[in-house]
Amino acid sequence: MRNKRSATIWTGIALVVVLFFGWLLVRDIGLPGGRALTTLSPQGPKAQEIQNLIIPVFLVAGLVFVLVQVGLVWLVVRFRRHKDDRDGVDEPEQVHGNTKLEIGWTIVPAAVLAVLAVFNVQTTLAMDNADDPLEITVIGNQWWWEYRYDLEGDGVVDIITANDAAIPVGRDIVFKIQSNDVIHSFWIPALAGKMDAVPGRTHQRVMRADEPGIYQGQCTEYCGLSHGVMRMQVTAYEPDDYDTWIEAMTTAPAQPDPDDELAIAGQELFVTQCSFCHQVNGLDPNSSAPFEYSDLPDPDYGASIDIPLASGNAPNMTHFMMRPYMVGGLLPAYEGLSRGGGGDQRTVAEPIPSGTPEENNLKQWLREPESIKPMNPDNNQGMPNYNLTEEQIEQLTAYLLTLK
Amino acid sequence: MSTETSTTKGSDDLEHEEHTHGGTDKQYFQIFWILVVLTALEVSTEWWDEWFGEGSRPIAVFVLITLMIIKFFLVASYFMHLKWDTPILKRIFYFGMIVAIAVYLIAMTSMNFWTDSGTTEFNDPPPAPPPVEASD
Amino acid sequence: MGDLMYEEVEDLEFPDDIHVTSTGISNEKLGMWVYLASDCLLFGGMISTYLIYKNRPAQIEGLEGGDIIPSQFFDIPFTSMTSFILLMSSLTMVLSVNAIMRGDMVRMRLWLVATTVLGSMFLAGQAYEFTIFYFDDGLGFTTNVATSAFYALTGLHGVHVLIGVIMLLTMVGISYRRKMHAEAVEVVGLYWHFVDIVWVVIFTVVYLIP
Amino acid sequence: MAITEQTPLELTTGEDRTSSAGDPMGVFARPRANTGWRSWVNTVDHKKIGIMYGVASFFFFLVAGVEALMIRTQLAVPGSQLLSADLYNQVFTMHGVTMVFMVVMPLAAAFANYLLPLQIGARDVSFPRMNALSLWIWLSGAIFFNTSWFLGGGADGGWFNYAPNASVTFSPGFGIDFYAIGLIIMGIGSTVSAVNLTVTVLNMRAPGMTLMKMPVFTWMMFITQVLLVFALPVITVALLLLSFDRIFDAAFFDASKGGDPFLWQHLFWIFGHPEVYIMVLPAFGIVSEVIPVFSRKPIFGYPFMVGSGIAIGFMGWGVWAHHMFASGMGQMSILAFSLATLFIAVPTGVKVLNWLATMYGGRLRFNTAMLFSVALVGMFTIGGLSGVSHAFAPADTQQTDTYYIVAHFHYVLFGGALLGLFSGMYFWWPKVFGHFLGERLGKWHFWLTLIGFNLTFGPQHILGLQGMMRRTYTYFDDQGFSTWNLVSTIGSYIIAISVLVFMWNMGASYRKHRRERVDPGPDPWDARSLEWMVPSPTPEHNFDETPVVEEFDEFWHRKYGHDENGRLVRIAKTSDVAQTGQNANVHLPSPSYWPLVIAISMPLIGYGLIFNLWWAVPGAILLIAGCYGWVMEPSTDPAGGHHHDDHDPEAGPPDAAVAELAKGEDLETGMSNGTDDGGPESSTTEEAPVG
Repeated sequence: MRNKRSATIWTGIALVVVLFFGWLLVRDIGLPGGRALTTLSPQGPKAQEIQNLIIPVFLVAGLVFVLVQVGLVWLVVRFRRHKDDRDGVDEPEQVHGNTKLEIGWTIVPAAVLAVLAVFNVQTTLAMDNADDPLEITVIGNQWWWEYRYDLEGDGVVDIITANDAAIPVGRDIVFKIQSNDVIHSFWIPALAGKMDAVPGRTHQRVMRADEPGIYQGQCTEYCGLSHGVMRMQVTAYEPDDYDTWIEAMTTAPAQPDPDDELAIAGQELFVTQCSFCHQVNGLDPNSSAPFEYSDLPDPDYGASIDIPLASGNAPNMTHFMMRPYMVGGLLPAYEGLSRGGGGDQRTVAEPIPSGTPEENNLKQWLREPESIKPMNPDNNQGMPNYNLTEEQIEQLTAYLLTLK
Repeated sequence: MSTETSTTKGSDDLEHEEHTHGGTDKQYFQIFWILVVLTALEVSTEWWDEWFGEGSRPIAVFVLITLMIIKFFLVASYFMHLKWDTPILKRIFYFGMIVAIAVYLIAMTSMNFWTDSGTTEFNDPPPAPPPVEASD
Repeated sequence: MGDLMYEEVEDLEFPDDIHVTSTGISNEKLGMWVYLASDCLLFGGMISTYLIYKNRPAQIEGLEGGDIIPSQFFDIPFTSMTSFILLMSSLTMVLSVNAIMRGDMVRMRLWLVATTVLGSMFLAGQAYEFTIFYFDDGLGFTTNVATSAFYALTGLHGVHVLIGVIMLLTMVGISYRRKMHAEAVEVVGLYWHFVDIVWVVIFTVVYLIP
Repeated sequence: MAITEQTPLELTTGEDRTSSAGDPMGVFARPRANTGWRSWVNTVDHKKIGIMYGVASFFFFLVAGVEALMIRTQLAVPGSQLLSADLYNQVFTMHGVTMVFMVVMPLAAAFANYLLPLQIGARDVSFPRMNALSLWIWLSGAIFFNTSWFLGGGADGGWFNYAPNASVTFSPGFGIDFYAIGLIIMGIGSTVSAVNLTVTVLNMRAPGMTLMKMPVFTWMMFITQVLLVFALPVITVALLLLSFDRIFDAAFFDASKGGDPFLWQHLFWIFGHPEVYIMVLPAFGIVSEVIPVFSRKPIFGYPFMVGSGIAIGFMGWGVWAHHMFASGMGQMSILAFSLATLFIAVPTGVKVLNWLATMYGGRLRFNTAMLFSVALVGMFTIGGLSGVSHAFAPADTQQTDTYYIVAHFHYVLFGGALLGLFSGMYFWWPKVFGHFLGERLGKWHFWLTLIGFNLTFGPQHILGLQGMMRRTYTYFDDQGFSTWNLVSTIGSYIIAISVLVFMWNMGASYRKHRRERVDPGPDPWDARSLEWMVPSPTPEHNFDETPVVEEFDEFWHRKYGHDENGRLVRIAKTSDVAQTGQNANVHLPSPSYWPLVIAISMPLIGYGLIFNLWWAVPGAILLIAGCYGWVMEPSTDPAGGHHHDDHDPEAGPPDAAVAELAKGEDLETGMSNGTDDGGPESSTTEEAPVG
């Protein structure tokens, strides 16, 4: 009888403890602020549907969890052996089983799961629905993402950009996901689930943003050395802003100011040093001053280069400073953005950024790329360190900052 | 142990009927000739296109699969003694076979084998990988 | 497989001779069958790999070695011949088992040698086929995925045959030194027949169904 | 085998010793050391092999544990520079592979080897030499795999090693070659062991022990072995294709040549999912032994326990692609696998409820073994529930490859498998070593493990849902992952301390045992199954005479009966029903060194394939020599005690010993087919029936 009372007490304590930790968990995951990648703060319909599916599942699972843990504690306390129990005398009843009970607890969970399975089917089938979608091709590379926009659907690639995809608010977007080297996974948790980018295949993921803002993402399929810092962003603009962005991206960038000697020198340096891998529309290693930009990117740029690339091409730099982030979505390109994407940045979404560039980030990247992102340029994975002088870094930076 | 040789006393009395192995040489020859005929039939499908026209292709595939299964079971049942041995062996072996068939058919289906020979939409092949020197 | 040999065990009751195994089957034979069941999944994997890849390079433009597929070059009459030889070796194998079960060591040895010879002929045929593919038709192991899968599958089978041949030869050798257990021959025979039925499947699925 | 007038005693005295000189196969005489390291190296005794499995896998447990600490230390604070990304990737890959293939699987194999024959009332496994072979092959493969640390770095592709990241192009080091070949070698060992144990359970049961009278542990182990038999060839195919890609320039997974990375994923997970059950079912078996003993009640719903085990094993074959919900398979595939996955939760749930029902109404005695088992029930439930939550495919696209998954499978594999294995260690320690593990330190061990484990992996649920991805070498302070990561790291160090406590416990209890020997007796826990019938530690010949089984929980029923009211009463003293281990007249299988020879050849061939094919030559020669040595070796006694042809059983001891001798002979015939499988070096790559 002692057992009975202490069983109640301890079960109560267990219940409190379990509920406390449950609350801790729920409280913590319920705070989107500062957690740009959280899966539980959906911002678009697809992510919302997933949320609607998983919350009941979590509730059912939570109930079972509480029942089992609390029940276990109750059993442990209630039926523990007394010191004065004698073996062979105070023996429990030898129960071998109870078929009805066992069939019951086979069927009941199965039935509960069957009900949940219906919602599972519905949600799964709804994931690919898209209404008048905008198609954007995403290509995974070690360790950055390329986006290609074919605006008229005529097979001509109009915009090539990297790491930061711009989308209009309120429209379904179909991301056509491909890979150039290994398997990556494209994931913007606030907007939709992830989808692998598999070489040789094209997969799709539908998403829509309901509010403008920068949505953070992360490659989630292990893809080698720098997998951990392979980031991406999707920036959602109001439709007008989006048109502005398109306009800017489909125009060739302005030439550097002829008085800006630094930038002019940087441009030259870029052509001789960088343009083997990085495309600025119209420039190539064989071109010479006066340089001419083009308003159309060359989608085969990488293929024409005579360097064997394990990881395909390098990011298109034509409108480099249009992107809020650089270096594979890792470093902020403008002040006020955070490196980890923390904070509520969904308000920062200007079609043409006007903030103060983070020059130091860029310079550090040019000086020692491997200090920011682990790479293996010897195996053509990632950007080599060209041992640029400080002067050259100044020049290149000045030039790159003009690319808007 | 427990082998069916004459020295094995125990097993002899115990399982003599079900454990008496196999057929006679003559039976095996008969099975063999059946197998030969079936194989000949199988090989003949190679020319069915010429004889019966293109339309016979699906039938030929069906016939081939059927003959293959028959041959498989003939060899397994007679030459491998499954017909005579205790059913445990049959169950183990066919269990493995069925698992193999089921699992791989599902995998192949999932890889779109039946619809377009395994390819989904292929995007442009990526640039050729570099000649590899790093490791031999 | 829950009830596997439930009933058999009941039948046994309590045999006075306790060395009788629970199922009444010797360990070696049961072990061999378990292994063969496992091998089904090995060959199943290889065959599916080949099936998935067999036409693939030809269907995708611009792939290196893309328009070559092994099935263009199959010489059906020749392969039928080697298949027939392997089938025949199954017959000689089973005759050998029958011989030793009668206690006829001489015939057993004879049929074993015959099996070995037929198995070697099959291997020789396969080697010949490979050389034709390689030198005349330009099908290298690394030409494309279809050829790789073809060589991997038939090569794996060939290795099995080779191991079988070695086993049979060892068997013949041992038979001069020791008395043979009929079951030892039978167990090796099981392996040999399995290799044969795998070829029955490969011959149909790979060679005859294009 | 005919029974002659010779007794086994006469045989072992070596009445015919002179003949060994004249034996034409004298070079193949069997080793005879009974003591010292030789007796371990040559042994074919399932108990010694089990212990060696345990020791070796505990060593690798420490290795993998250090790797785990490196991972957690790196992730303790944001932006840590402790490990480079490259090293980190190697460390987590090696941690995963080591834990799966070199800790949990072989630790379960240790229990299986030691206990299966005892629980079914057998003298040994069906193929004792093959048993030794499987141990040594596994061990040489494991060592081979881990030497990659010293030969250019470990594998860095993740334990799942997805193509094409595993190709030479993207991983030019040797690590993944070691992964592929090492796993093939270990796979051969595991296949040998699985075939052996499957046959053992089917064939070697004591008279009267029908399948439905076998202990639950034996059942779960049996299902595990059957799963292994069918799952290992699938990974072997995948690894062969990978090796062809890496070593011989094939392109099975190279999309630019038409290869398909999905093929790897399918093959890997067809193996990989049953593998999960291979790792966790043994622990379920252990718990199903421990809970009834310390509840003093029979297992609740034995047929349901067995049936759900079979159902789990069977359904485990139809759910593999739930690891691929985000990989871009077609929607129909996703749906089918998602639904199948949901319902595999049912038999698992049945098990949990049956354990609870076993405890209900019992008289629970909480020593360390029981504590670990009860903890397993609670912790595994958490893992199971989080598992259900990603059976929902759309939800899984949010959760997969985040720390939520990491938390999930650690709750399954640590909270399930490892807690169960610890429980088994405390439970069977007296049976194996003849002394108890200390209870006081054991309780410390338990509580530290439980707290550390929950601190480590509990927060990872939260981290995962917050979006922290798996396999990341770092994170940033403004991502909001810092707090829980620190907690997790602290937890991992508590686990480390608990392992130290456990090691201290092992040492301390051994020293105590050395000081004053206290015989735990054959049946220290008043337990239920046959292994408790023999003295502790188990004598070399296991049973003096083979028990004849009439009921499930045979040993218990020999001790206890029911009075007229149906109450449990003791009907016999343990000392009356237990055996004394005094029967010296049992003929045991002779030791052999050929398993070791064959096993050593495999890594040599592996190094040859990786570095220079010529190096494979000595390996191949050793392999062939080993195989022929195996065949030629006389079947039983060293010194050619009875130099009858092994195939010709003219001499055989009567009674109980017959089975033993019979086994010796099995080897003979088994060997003739097994031999050959080793054959030429090329054949190492596929598992052949090593005799």
